[in-house]
Amino acid sequence: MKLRVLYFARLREHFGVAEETLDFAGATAADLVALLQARGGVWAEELAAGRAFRVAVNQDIVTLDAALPDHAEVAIFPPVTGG
Amino acid sequence: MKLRVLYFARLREHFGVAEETLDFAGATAADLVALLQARGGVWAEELAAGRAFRVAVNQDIVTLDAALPDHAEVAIFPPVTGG
Amino acid sequence: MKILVQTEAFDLGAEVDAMSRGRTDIGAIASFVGLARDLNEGSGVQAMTLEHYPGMTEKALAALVDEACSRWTLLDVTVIHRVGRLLPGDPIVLVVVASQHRGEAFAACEFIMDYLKTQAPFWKKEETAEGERWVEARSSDDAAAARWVKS
Amino acid sequence: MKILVQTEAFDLGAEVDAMSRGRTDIGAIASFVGLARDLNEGSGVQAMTLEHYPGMTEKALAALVDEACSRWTLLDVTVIHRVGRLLPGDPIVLVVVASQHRGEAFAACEFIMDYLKTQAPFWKKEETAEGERWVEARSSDDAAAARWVKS
Repeated sequence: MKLRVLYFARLREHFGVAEETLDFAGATAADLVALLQARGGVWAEELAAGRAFRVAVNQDIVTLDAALPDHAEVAIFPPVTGG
Repeated sequence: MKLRVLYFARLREHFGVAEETLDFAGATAADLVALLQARGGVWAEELAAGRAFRVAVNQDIVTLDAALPDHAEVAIFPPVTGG
Repeated sequence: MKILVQTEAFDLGAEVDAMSRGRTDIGAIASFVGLARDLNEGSGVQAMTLEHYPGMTEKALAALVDEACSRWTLLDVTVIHRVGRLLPGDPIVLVVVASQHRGEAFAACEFIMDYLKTQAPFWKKEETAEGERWVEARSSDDAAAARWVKS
Repeated sequence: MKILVQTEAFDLGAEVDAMSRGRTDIGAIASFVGLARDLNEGSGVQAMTLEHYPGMTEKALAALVDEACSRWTLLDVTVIHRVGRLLPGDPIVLVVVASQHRGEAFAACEFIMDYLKTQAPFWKKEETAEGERWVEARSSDDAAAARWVKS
């Protein structure tokens, strides 16, 4: 399936990318995170187990076991700090 | 001693007086209330035991056992309803 | 700190601007405006008149602002209460509290309103189609104020 | 209901006036303004930039206003959150809640702010003398939001 993946704030800066389109063979948000971690470097570091980040699927925050529908808009970002 | 006694809101209207100066031989707020009750009519009715009213001495709300200093400003009024 | 009892309307935006202008240490401003409603206790209210006890009113409001300042770390407080005749929709009371953090600003603002409702000598008289009536104190206001009593 | 994400400043007085004008059923308007401070985590802040997630932001704010409306009887709600570069003293966020009674207006206003802090996709980056830094989420904000979880 195809996914549109967005990064925000510190992750966007560290990854050096705001948005990408991926071909994805996995099923869940955890599978996507594992795929990105496998890139190594800042990807492995920022998405390591125990690091605080959030995943939203089609603009709703989800847990890592959430299934990803085809053509989903997936966003990965640090805990929010607005207000 | 001399007291300046003020009435507000419903009590002012029912008593038909906003302010009076009294010669007072008692000691406490309860003594003053008893003196006023003894006038009978609306005074006995509004200040009867069990009716809700407040007494302030020199602009602080007090309980009925409070002593009244000479030349005190005593105010008697219904429970407040501002805001 | 600013405490006013007045017949004129107040301007929430101007009061908040005056409080924050030129300052960079305020993180949170909580404010409250109480307005005259056209309905109370189930019947229509055409107007109301607010009476107060001049002298004691200012003293009571200052005492409750002092109490709020002793309970929370506040940067500024404004309380304005109107008296005289007001129509439905008219603003009656304004409380503005500035603090570094929102929790303190919210708590102090609500505390001041709850105490004002039960401790400050204001009385409301409503004009209805059936005539005039003095508003009775609400037990819900006593309960709201009682929440703040330290155990 | 009015929810805006914008770079421009907002006008608290104008928002409250717009909410109450012509109405006689509102008894209470609680409002909150969050401002940029010149100090955070012990070091000086010269400016900050607010980033957000366009699309999700509006959706998240609408969801938390809906949740507030399901918990309390509210007459109107306005939420405005600024994005972009802001200086110390600049207002960042506005929440205004109108209700018949003050308890509901205060509770809903604080609820919306607490949830906004933990649920809406905004991120702050501060400029300090030592360089730029992303603001870390506060555990105190998680604790504030957790107060509202129904048991």
